Amino acid sequence: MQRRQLLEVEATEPVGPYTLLRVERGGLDPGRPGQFFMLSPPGRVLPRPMSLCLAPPGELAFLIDPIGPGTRSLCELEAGDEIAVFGPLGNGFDLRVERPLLVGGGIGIAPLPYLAEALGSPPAVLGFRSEEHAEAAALLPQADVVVDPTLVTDCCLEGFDVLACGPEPMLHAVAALCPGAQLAWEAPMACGYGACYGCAVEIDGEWKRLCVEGPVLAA
Amino acid sequence: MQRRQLLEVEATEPVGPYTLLRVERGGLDPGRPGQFFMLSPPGRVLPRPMSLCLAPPGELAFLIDPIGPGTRSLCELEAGDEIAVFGPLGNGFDLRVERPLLVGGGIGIAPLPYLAEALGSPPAVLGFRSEEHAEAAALLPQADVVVDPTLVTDCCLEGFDVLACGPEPMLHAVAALCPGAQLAWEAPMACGYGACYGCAVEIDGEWKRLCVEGPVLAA
Amino acid sequence: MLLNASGCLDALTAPDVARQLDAFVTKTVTPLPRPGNPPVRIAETEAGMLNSIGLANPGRDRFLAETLPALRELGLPLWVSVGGFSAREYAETCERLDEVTIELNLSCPNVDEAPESAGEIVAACRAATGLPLYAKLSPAAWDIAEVARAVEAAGADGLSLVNTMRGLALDERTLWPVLATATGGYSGPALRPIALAAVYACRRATALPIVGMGGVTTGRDALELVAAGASAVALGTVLFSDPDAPGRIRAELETELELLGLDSLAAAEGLAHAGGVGLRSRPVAGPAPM
Amino acid sequence: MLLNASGCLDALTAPDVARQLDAFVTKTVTPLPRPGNPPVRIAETEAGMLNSIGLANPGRDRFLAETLPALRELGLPLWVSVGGFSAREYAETCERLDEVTIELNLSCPNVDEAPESAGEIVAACRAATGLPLYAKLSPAAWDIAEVARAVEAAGADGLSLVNTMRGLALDERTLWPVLATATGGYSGPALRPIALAAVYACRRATALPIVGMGGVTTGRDALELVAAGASAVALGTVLFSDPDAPGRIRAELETELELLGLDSLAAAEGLAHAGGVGLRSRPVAGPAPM
Ligand SMILES: Cc1cc2nc3c(=O)[nH]c(=O)nc-3n(C[C@H](O)[C@H](O)[C@H](O)COP(=O)(O)OP(=O)(O)OC[C@H]3O[C@@H](n4cnc5c(N)ncnc54)[C@H](O)[C@@H]3O)c2cc1C
Ligand SMILES: Cc1cc2nc3c(=O)[nH]c(=O)nc-3n(C[C@H](O)[C@H](O)[C@H](O)COP(=O)(O)OP(=O)(O)OC[C@H]3O[C@@H](n4cnc5c(N)ncnc54)[C@H](O)[C@@H]3O)c2cc1C
Ligand SMILES: Cc1cc2nc3c(=O)[nH]c(=O)nc-3n(C[C@H](O)[C@H](O)[C@H](O)COP(=O)(O)O)c2cc1C
Ligand SMILES: Cc1cc2nc3c(=O)[nH]c(=O)nc-3n(C[C@H](O)[C@H](O)[C@H](O)COP(=O)(O)O)c2cc1C
Ligand code: FES
Ligand code: FES
Repeated sequence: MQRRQLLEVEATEPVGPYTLLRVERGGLDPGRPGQFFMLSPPGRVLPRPMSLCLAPPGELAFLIDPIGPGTRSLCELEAGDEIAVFGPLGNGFDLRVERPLLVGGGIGIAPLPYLAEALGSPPAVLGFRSEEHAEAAALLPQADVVVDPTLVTDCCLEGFDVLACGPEPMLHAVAALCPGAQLAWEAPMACGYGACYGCAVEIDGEWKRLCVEGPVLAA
Repeated sequence: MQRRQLLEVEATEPVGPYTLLRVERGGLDPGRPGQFFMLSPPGRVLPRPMSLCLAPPGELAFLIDPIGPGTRSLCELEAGDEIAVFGPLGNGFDLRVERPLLVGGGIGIAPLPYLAEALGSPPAVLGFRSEEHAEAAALLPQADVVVDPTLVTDCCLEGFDVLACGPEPMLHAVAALCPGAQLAWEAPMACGYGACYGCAVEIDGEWKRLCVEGPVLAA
Repeated sequence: MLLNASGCLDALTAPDVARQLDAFVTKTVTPLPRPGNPPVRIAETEAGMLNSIGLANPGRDRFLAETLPALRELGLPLWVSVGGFSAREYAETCERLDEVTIELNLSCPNVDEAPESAGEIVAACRAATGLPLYAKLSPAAWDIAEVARAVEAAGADGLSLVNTMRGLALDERTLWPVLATATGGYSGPALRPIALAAVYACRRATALPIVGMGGVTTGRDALELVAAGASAVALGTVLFSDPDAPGRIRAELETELELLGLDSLAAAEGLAHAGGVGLRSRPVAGPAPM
Repeated sequence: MLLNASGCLDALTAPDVARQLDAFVTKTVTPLPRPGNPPVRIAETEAGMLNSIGLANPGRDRFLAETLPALRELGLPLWVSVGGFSAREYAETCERLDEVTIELNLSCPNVDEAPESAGEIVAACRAATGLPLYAKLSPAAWDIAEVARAVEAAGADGLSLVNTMRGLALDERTLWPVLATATGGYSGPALRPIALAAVYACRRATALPIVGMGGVTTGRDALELVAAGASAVALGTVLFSDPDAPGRIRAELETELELLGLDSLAAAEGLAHAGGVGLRSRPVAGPAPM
């Protein structure tokens, strides 16, 4: 099975301050929600990890926050450009949950639309830094949306099987409230497939590779 | 006087195997025939020296042979792209000649159209490696054209004030035949304005900077 | 021959990538287990990357008991990269190895690497093992050829050239070092001219076979290291962006050789010392005095 | 403070470029005239360039009699780069200089550069002159901070960091070295992370003021060298592609400082050691054990 392909960009669409990058699916498997792909931004040395956001027929779509040279280069792609995509990688969310609640913070919304599809549009809570960022909530129409200074953890998360993705402080807060939550973490990654040991995170007192053991971990 | 500007490309046109790169003139002085400009090819670290080929009103035009990464990058420019151009640089041809004859070999034709204009379309002899290369002779309609194995030095050059540009073996042969000839030489150049000492050539037993003392030297 | 660069592939996690290689080189093994450095451990630069992994490895005992037997099952020739903090530590690990090629990581950031010291480590390991011993050198030496001669005299069977240079990257927003350790090892395309120069210089200084590495991204890059004097090429940073790189580079190498009219990679070995391909096409620049 | 890097500008040929600088640094002067190396002397690489100019210069006597007086007429502060093949040669040139800053090119390819030797050269020059003495070091050292401490102990007043690394490029068509000398000095953007690491390490090792250089192309690059510990920045390779670089980089620096809310370049000095700008915006990656 071919896991890395040069794929054609079908479109790049602004979603609030983010960009939805839609590429043809080629022969790639979209994988499980929470898994990620390594995308090679033109002109950069290393690829960048991106969660799959949506998987319309024949397509893979990624929601990208342009925060640095790699993500900016990805957001500048245009229809017809080619980009190397490698994946799916890592461990996604465990879908065997009874009362799913999706929790997203900022660009942490990225994996949730695909996850919502797999779970039959469960309830969701999204937190954003600003109204502009909150425009991305359009990708998850059923979600309750809060904007800073209100936090997702101000909402009632108890009694749910929480599946969360967002900035680290949010994940720590969610973990404290919901001991059984599944959390999608981030770390700088050079390879995404266990080759570089760059993505080391401390899990149960040991340094492990987030790209191999995660990115989704139980709280 | 501004000598380096970002200029817009007006067109790139194939001329046999070469490309005529036409850029807006901006505030630059086209200089004297035989002088050159440093063009910064996108994606490269160093600029590349190019003789001015033509100076239509409001334009500067360069004839480029794509032989390496820098010249290939220049030939791939498209109308609307921007390129940094610095010049005019070096010493051009001395136009105070009585019986001018232009002699060009291969891409050595590059400075001759602009030179011909300045001298009132004097006679010219051009040598090319192949019929395809000889298509560039269209830029100098009055010229006699020879194609390998015939050499420009097989033509009668004596009795003329020869102004020549071409590959080194040709220049040496011309110099041997015509002691008074003006010859436009080449050397790899990093800066084009005397800063790097990269273009050193031996002149009268001393190493000198071709970009400062030349590129046109008396035989 | 195509290898991975030490620390740039885990054959147990990605056996499909390892199987594209002619031999697999392990991450450097030290006597004691090392967790490695705290994150952030990697940073990208304009033409390369920095890493401060810090020789994270399970230590010699667990490596011998668990990792090595598992690696054997891949059926690939194995190279074990050995690190340490004294000649004795290196030698003790060498003593316990069998049926592998040994690469001595003499450029491990915590080991003093004056020529004598590199030679001493190699000599100690030479006394400890009959296995093939490659000395991996850093380009951060005033005269790498001198180091090469020292390790040759001490009994090395080959050279691995080069390890990373020390580099630093600052965060776009804060001007604070991106890596938790501040500086780290600089690898990738930017290192290529440095690696080529090291291979070229060591080829002239010794008769040892050379594994060339540093910024190889294409078949052309691999070919240039061979032309400069390497007989094998290792892939590092490129594996991170392209796990299919070994197969791709092998194919590109074939095309390059054909274009140049060379009938094998061996025919390209050392060509940069021997007059290049055919006649030198460019005449020496500039007007000769007449 | 913005300077040119030695060997990267001729103020007499291009006075308009030199006048954009705060001081002009001469090409390295050696006791005897040197024609330099045969062509080809320059080659471009993917992210830098190689040069093998070979310290072409008119020699000490003609430099003092002709070049220096002509340079004085520019009215710019002058730095004279001094080279040689023994400590005595360096010291003799220093002795004959006046009203300039001296930069000792300790990384001249033909001079042995073990720490003792760099220290010895500086000590000899210190004894010969009361002028400010900057020691210019090569990044091709296992531990550049050690060299920095040695030259500080020997009486240097400052450091110039860094000179080029040795590099090689092969011709596309022939696989023959592009440079007539085969290897040459590698400069330009690829060198920047190496230069940053050298400045950072020497800043921690000594109290000497540092002129940072290596691959500076933008105001941001200059700012990073200052944040790593430089108090002045020198422009080399960028001058070849952009003779307006000093003015442009100065303007870009202003913009960068404003963006970061810093009110002067001095406020940025050493910031990479001091916690960066404001709070570190990125939390340490990864899940902490809870
Ligand atoms: C498994 C996984 C999935 C991801 N999915 C997405 C996604 O769907 N959409 C998306 O926009 N981003 C996602 N990211 C984050 C994305 O990969 C990074 O933002 C990107 O690699 C940054 O590259 P850059 O060159 O743009 O910025 P850099 O120059 O690398 O970084 C810019 C700034 O952000 C900081 N930074 C870098 N990486 C991270 C990180 N991982 N977390 C927090 N801060 C960081 C840097 O320190 C710096 O201050 C994911 C990350 C992982 C590990
Ligand atoms: C004053 C001057 C004016 C010039 N005018 C023109 C012009 O009008 N049109 C044009 O097409 N070219 C001109 N040239 C030559 C042009 O500058 C070079 O071809 C170009 O710099 C090569 O860059 P590259 O990256 O494409 O190839 P490189 O990779 O630099 O070189 C490709 C191949 O050509 C060889 N080579 C490189 N430079 C030269 C050279 N100067 N002479 C001979 N061989 C060389 C290399 O050794 C290599 O084999 C001029 C050169 C000078 C000095
Ligand atoms: C993430 C990473 C980890 C590395 N770990 C080791 C190591 O454990 N031992 C070693 O000898 N070299 C190590 N290296 C250096 C590489 O083996 C290689 O020498 C260097 O990266 C240059 O090759 P490249 O430019 O192709 O990456 C490491 C390099 C990287 C990028
Ligand atoms: C063409 C050229 C000539 C150089 N000549 C000298 C020299 O004479 N003396 C010296 O100390 N450094 C010399 N250098 C090194 C530069 O001063 C500088 O240290 C190096 O190029 C790194 O800076 P950069 O990357 O900005 O070019 C030279 C560099 C180049 C590119
Ligand atoms: S990103 Fe390389 S090991 Fe995880
Ligand atoms: S090209 Fe730089 S001095 Fe002539």
